[in-house]
Amino acid sequence: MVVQTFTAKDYKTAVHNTWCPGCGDFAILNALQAALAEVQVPPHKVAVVSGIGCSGKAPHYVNAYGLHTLHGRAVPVATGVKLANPELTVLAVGGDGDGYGIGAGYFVNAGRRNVDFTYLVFDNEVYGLTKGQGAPTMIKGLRTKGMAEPAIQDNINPLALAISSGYTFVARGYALQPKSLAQLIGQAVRHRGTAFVDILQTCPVYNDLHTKEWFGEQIGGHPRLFQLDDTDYDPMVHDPTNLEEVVAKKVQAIAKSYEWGDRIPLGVFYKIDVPTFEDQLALGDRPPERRNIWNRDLSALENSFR
Amino acid sequence: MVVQTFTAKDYKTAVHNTWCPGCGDFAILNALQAALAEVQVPPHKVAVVSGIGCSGKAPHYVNAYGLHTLHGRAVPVATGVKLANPELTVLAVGGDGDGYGIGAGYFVNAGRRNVDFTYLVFDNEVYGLTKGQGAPTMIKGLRTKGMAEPAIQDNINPLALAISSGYTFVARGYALQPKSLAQLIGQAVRHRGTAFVDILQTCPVYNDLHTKEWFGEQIGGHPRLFQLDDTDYDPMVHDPTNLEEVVAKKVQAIAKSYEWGDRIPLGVFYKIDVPTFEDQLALGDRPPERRNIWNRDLSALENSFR
Amino acid sequence: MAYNSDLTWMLGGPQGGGINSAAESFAKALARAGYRIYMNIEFHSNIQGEHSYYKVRISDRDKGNLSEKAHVLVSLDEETLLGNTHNEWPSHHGHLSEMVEGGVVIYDGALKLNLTGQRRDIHYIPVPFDDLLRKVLVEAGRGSEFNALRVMTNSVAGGASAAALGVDLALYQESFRGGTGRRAALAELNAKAAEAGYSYVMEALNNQHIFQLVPVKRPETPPLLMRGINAVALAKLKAGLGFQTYYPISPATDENVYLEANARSQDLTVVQVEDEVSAINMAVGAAHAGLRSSTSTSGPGFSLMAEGMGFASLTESGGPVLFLWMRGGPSTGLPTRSEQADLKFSLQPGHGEFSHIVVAPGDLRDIVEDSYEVFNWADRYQLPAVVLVDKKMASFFQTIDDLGLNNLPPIDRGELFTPNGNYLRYQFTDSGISPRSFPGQEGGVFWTTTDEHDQRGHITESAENRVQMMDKRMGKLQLAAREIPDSRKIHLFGPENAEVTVVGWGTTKGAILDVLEILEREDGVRANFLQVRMMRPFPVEAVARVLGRAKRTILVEENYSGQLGDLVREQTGIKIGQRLVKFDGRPFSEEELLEALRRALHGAEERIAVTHLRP
Amino acid sequence: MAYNSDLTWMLGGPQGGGINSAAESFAKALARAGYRIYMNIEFHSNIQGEHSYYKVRISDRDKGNLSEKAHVLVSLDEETLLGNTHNEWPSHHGHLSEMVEGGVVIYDGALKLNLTGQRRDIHYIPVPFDDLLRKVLVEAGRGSEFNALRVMTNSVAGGASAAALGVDLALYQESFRGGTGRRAALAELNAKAAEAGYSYVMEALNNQHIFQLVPVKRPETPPLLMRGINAVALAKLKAGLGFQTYYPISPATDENVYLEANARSQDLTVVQVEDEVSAINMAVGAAHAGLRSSTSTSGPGFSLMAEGMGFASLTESGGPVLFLWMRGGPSTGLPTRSEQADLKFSLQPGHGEFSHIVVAPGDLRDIVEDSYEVFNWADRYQLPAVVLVDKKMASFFQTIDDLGLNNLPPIDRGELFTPNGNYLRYQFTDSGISPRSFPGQEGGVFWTTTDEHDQRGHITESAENRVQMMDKRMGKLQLAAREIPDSRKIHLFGPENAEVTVVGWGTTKGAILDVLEILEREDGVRANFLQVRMMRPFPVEAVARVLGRAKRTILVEENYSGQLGDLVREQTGIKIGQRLVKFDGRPFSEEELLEALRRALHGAEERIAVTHLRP
Ligand SMILES: Cc1ncc(C[n+]2csc(CCOP(=O)(O)OP(=O)(O)O)c2C)c(N)n1
Ligand SMILES: Cc1ncc(C[n+]2csc(CCOP(=O)(O)OP(=O)(O)O)c2C)c(N)n1
Ligand code: SF4
Ligand code: SF4
Ligand SMILES: [Mg+2]
Ligand SMILES: [Mg+2]
Repeated sequence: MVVQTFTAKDYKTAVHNTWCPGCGDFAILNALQAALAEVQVPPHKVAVVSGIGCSGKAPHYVNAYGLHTLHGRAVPVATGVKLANPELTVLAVGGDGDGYGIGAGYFVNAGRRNVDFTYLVFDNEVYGLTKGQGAPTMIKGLRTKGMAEPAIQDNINPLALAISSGYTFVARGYALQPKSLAQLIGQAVRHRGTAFVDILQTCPVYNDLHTKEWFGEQIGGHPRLFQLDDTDYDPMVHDPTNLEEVVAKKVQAIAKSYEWGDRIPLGVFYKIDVPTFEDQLALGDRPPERRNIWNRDLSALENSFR
Repeated sequence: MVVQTFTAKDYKTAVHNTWCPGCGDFAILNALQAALAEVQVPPHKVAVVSGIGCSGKAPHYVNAYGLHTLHGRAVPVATGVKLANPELTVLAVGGDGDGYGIGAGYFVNAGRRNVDFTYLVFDNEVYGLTKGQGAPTMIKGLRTKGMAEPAIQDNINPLALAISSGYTFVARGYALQPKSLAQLIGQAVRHRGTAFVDILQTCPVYNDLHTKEWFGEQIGGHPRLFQLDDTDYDPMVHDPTNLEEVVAKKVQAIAKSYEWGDRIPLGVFYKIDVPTFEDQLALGDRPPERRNIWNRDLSALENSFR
Repeated sequence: MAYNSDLTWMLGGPQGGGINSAAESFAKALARAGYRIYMNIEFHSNIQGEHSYYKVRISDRDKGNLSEKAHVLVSLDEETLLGNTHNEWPSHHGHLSEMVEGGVVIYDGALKLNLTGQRRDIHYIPVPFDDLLRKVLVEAGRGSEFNALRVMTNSVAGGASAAALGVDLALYQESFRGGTGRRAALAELNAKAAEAGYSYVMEALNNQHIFQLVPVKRPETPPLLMRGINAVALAKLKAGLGFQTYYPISPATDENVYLEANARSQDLTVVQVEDEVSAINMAVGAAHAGLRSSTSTSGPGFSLMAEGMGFASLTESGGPVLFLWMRGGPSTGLPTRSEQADLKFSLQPGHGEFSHIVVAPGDLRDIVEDSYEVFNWADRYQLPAVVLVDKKMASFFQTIDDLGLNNLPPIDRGELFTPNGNYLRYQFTDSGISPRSFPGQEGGVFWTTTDEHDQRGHITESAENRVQMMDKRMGKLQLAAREIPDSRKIHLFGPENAEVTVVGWGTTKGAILDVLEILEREDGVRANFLQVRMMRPFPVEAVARVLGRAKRTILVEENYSGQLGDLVREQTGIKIGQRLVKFDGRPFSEEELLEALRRALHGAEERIAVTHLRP
Repeated sequence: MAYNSDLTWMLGGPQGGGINSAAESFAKALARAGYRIYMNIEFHSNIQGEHSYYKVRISDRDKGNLSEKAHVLVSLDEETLLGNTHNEWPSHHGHLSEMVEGGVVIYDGALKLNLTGQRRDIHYIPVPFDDLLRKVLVEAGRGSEFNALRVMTNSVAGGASAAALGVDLALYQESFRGGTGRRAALAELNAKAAEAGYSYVMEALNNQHIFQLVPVKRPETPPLLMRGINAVALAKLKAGLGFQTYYPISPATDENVYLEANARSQDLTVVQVEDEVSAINMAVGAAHAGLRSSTSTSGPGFSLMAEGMGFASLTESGGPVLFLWMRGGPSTGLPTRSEQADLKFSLQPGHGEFSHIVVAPGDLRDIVEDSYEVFNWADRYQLPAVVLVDKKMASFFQTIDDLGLNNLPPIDRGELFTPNGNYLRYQFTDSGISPRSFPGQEGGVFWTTTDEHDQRGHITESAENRVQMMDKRMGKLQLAAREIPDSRKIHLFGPENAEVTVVGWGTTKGAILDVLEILEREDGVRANFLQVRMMRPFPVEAVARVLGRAKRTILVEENYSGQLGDLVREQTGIKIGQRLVKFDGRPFSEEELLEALRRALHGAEERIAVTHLRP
């Protein structure tokens, strides 16, 4: 057993929390801190980067370098932080509006890049901080108490979108299952490459459809939420050079991601180990001060113009 | 038989064309004009909206209302045009960089909306007009003559992305098969809802990998490109209220979209008929002048503040 | 006892805890009773729990701003009274310091407060809101509905406030009557709840009114009690708005939500989009297609529209009209606070040189006129326009008798084409305006492009064409400057030959006008006020004329640098002598502005930064 | 025959048809021979086929701009000579009008041209480029390689040009020698091809040189022949650039591609991103994480960065440095043409009020200094910065002996933290600068947010904190204004007590300096030139000092409105008397500027718009 130098407490701050009482974000925050403790990365080697929204406030509550950036831009900023200093453990966090609405373009293109960071989307199906409008995961035809009319736009499928975009680790978690969520986040953090976790999050103030009770329901004797881990589902691409296996696993994961309603799978849907963007750029793990950039001799370059 | 009031010629302009000799865009343009003739919509009832790129110049060569807009913004602009005047036949056209790079966020979110227009992406795998950098459809590891190094980012799968985003008509065409492309565009135009066609396009100047010759190759006696129509593949969701069928057809289409290499399917991958965004807003077909907006009586609204 | 003609009532509590409806319903009751109201709310960028408060100024005459002082304060939590201590650096110490001597503090009796060490010159009255309501309900045989009807503690608080302010109870109770449906059914219960609160406080005050609002006559037609954000929406509807896009953002959301709620009945298309880039581009598409289109946002969203502004202007799309609800910047900044810091950006909101219109209404009446007429200008000059509004304008309520929606000029769509067989969308004309066609019209097929283009709308890099097209597009701004009368661009309030000229724009208007009145009355200072209402095209001559003969000039702005001051100097060369600025996200109060103006007048400080060190 | 010390050679042909390499290799040969070069290219936003042309000014002295006139014109197509007739409104009528009397036109003999009706005072020499090359190859026994070696027609054209310009053939041939590998192997063949062209033209001219370039000494070390875009890249590398993001856009692409090509060897991370929003945000992330970061774009991309600018500034990220390669605007505009129209936007590139630095280098030497030192300032004052460059600077080549990369001040990363157990990232200090830590450093954990924040970087809406933070951030701009010497902000060229002061910025510098020399020489006008090089913080006193004592002032800008003129007036109150503007996408030529200045001097026109009615 590893010696536990850090406990979840070490990743907490004393900052006054402004989330609503009962918000699912609290549980995600705890799971995130538990996951960091489990991975045992020192707080000062962690950077948590967020967008704007209720969820965007998370970094303030984590004892680690915290960048609470712009709405929809957590992913590019996290990419910049990681590429600048690959020795850091970087997490991007944000809401579903942040990630799949205004951030959709960055979401898609980050999938192509596969920089080594973890991206957690707090998916409450609404724009929380702007008072409950439907977000891109709000299912067409549904209407929460904050909405004037039922949604007339279709919802996206975040997991299928992620796989179509090239993500190398694609998972779904649930806020109110602290242990398995912490464990899932831990896996995501350990994954080398961009690890994406869509986290079903309750918003007691605006989302009165998919509530703690709804998620917790038993249907026909089965809990609505179940862990893929408990089935014989295998998310892993075992031979990344085997294109057939890659495609088969992608298709399997996408098919699985469409299961929704009475039975909702949680856990890792897809995972493949391939070189990261940094690997391909041969950046190594060097922080800025250890790059050979501070005293360049450019005479050869200059002379090439003679 | 319908009387042919309009022929492809009626959709042509005399504008000096600045595409490179041999560019696949010429063929797409012809197919588009043939498709309009086949649908028999009068030129002044058509609006062609494009982004920026070589492909973005297309509207100038079509005799129809033409809006050559901003890089990556063809889709929102086309949406605005169509919603303002639903009686128009609206087409958005643009490059793969335009649509899947800078436009990825709009691509995804348009899928959710299902406004009735056709979106044609001229997919040459490169940023043509900015001199051949790899675009989001450039396959990782490949390198064209315009690139300094092989691509280190993964390519997206446009069709899978479209389906994950909610598009109701998803297809793939090839520039240099004029008849079947025209026929495919015709189908797309007739589809009620957002119809998306990824069109494989040759760029003789920058893409020396996926050339006319490559696409035209026979492998093991079979042509590389084949029509789904010629197989027993059925893209159609027959009962849109049957969620199981919907999911099965989506998954089937996504699986099919991953077939690439020696055998590349063309044609319609997925199609579902559901109400459009306009239908749900009950906009009807009214052009601006026929809306009840020009002389509103607002006394009741005003008095509600007393 | 003398009557009070100008009292301030305040209500504080946690966000999401119901203070909005409590304050708004009480104010509405007073408005219907004949009082004139000016009220505003301060709140955090938060959903539930952070401190928020309403300040309501009640008078027998129109007021254009808030007073610093409060006569009656109703508090639903501890923080309203004592401040927030949960932060490493507490951001405030409660509102007690704002109370006038002898003021009345009413607080929820359920709170166990330690008020030792606090001011002793004010009255503290703990009122058991819940208990009083429960008693009323029990008496009415509806005790079991307590939870469902708990919102009625608002009426208890209202009654308590009426007592403290010296408002006639019957007058207040009257406001519950006359509704329909559920409202009517609850009228009597509400009246009883009000009475409970009223009696409780009167008892605590030994049946002696501390304040006594001057009696007023109940008007035949109650006035509107309205926020700027709704006035904007109504004016836009009147202007024929056909297409509105938005992405949620404070403080623009309320305008968008209001329009959305009325979309189907008003044949209006409202689209909630994925971001502000989409919002503006979709609106440009709709404008080209012939609908009057608009989008409403605040700073962060507007920053994302920079590219779209150039697109709209270069392609002469005739709109959209952007409503920029300014909030505390830069970046995400202070999302729920007010600032006038986006003026400069709105004048050049994107790369390159292009023409657009920028107006800045100052009060409800301006808002209606500007929000309406800017659509005419956008069509007439075929360009996009920006209306500068701010969080204060979004959230303040004011009484006004009517909006004048029926006295506006006719809708003018500008020059429209007639088919001639060779239609040129960008034809060179003497005026610089090329008649428009809209997609769908026969004979009107056009092309447009964000590249420089020829008269037909096709790309050309011809130098000659370039120069003509730039002259054409930029010339439209001069045309607009000539055609739009000065009376729509500036206002001069007060005597022509004043000792001092105050210069300002936007929502400081109400405060400035009220304060100048006080200055004249109390200090004998003859001042006038130059309100600049049109920012682009800038009324160069008109402003230069007024400032040229001004003896002394003082700029008032709610931003850091005094942006209008820079603009005036750039355009006229005139440097305004002194700048009073406030940039803490809270609008000038009457006292703050008065004090700052006095300080400016008695000294020669070039810049005075006013700060509100309260919540 | 007298020698010519200032000749202009021109090469025109279809885009993608090889004129770039032909012109650049010929110019390099002349530079190595000892001539000083200033050259620039005009081309369309197109890949293959549209008209493009290089103008190369060859002299024995440094020139800072192009001349209108051409002495020798080499044409590879018909359009170069006769214009484009394929457009509804042809955009030009060819370059023959630019030829000096007696000038030499060399064109591809394979073209069947009808030159009747064209100028008769110039020489037309059809040269069969292909045939001449084929003959050379056949003679060398390599006739079968014609297709592979066809690029050598460049050398034929070079030889032909040498003849027409009166350049010593041997001197030109010398340039082929001394390479390695394939280059060396082809040296003799190239020399022969050159000779073939040379002889052919000499024969056509009856062995009489029409022009004769003054002989020069071949320098020991050849000069650099360099574009601004490469000078920028080298300066950035020297400054310790660690992170560059970009999205392809003209004319910034070449800088990015050059950096990308050298990324691995320079330990530089270059990321081609999905759009400019990503470009700036990623660069901000890298800056916060401790790398010097940058992104390069042009107007449309910069418009998309508005939100990111506020983010960088509010969070004091210490960078990124943005290189804004201005092109013809607005919107997509004239993507491959030059304009100075983004100055105003760069000064307020986003909503709200925030501090950033804007510099505008004027020539290669300025570029190196500014591109380098702005990284020091970004770190020192912890803010983002913009370097204004333009398409002209991107594409012109000039000879320069060296860039002075080794004479730059040391790298200064500003104040860095020392762990003290209670680190505050945004600590209030006297200077306004809070020592920085970078993620990964022990004891340095910080938070930051785009909301207004406290010293620790946590959200607060406290009014008191707000005021202090605004003062801190905006104060850094004043600090920078104090610390950066005037010598980096403005330059005054020419006599202090001149009759007229020309005011300008950016790449008009070379033209202005050259033209003022001519004005003095030919017209006896004693003029000086105020170059404004730092735009924000604006050097108020320095500019006011110079302009305050100027007798007469003339502004020169390559935009529509004279943006610097507005800025000067806003900041100093001084109105520059006359404005010479050009906004057709083509830089001022020497003759145009000279003529416009003369016209200004002889009249009192407030605004003179200069147009280049050629291609
Ligand atoms: C450019 C921009 N547009 C809009 C906003 C306003 N805004 C703040 S949070 C938010 C949405 C939040 O929804 P989500 O991302 O789902 O996060 P949640 O609050 O639900 O956690 C929006 C639209 C903004 N801050 N910036
Ligand atoms: C905001 C913005 N960024 C960058 C550009 C430059 N640009 C013009 S076309 C283009 C890419 C074109 O590639 P693609 O969309 O694939 O179209 P293609 O030319 O291949 O048809 C880019 C990046 C631009 N016009 N606007
Ligand atoms: S609004 Fe919803 S998501 Fe936001 S803090 Fe409250 S409960 Fe949580
Ligand atoms: S660069 Fe490629 S895509 Fe563009 S016009 Fe030329 S061939 Fe076509
Ligand atoms: Mg959300
Ligand atoms: Mg492309």
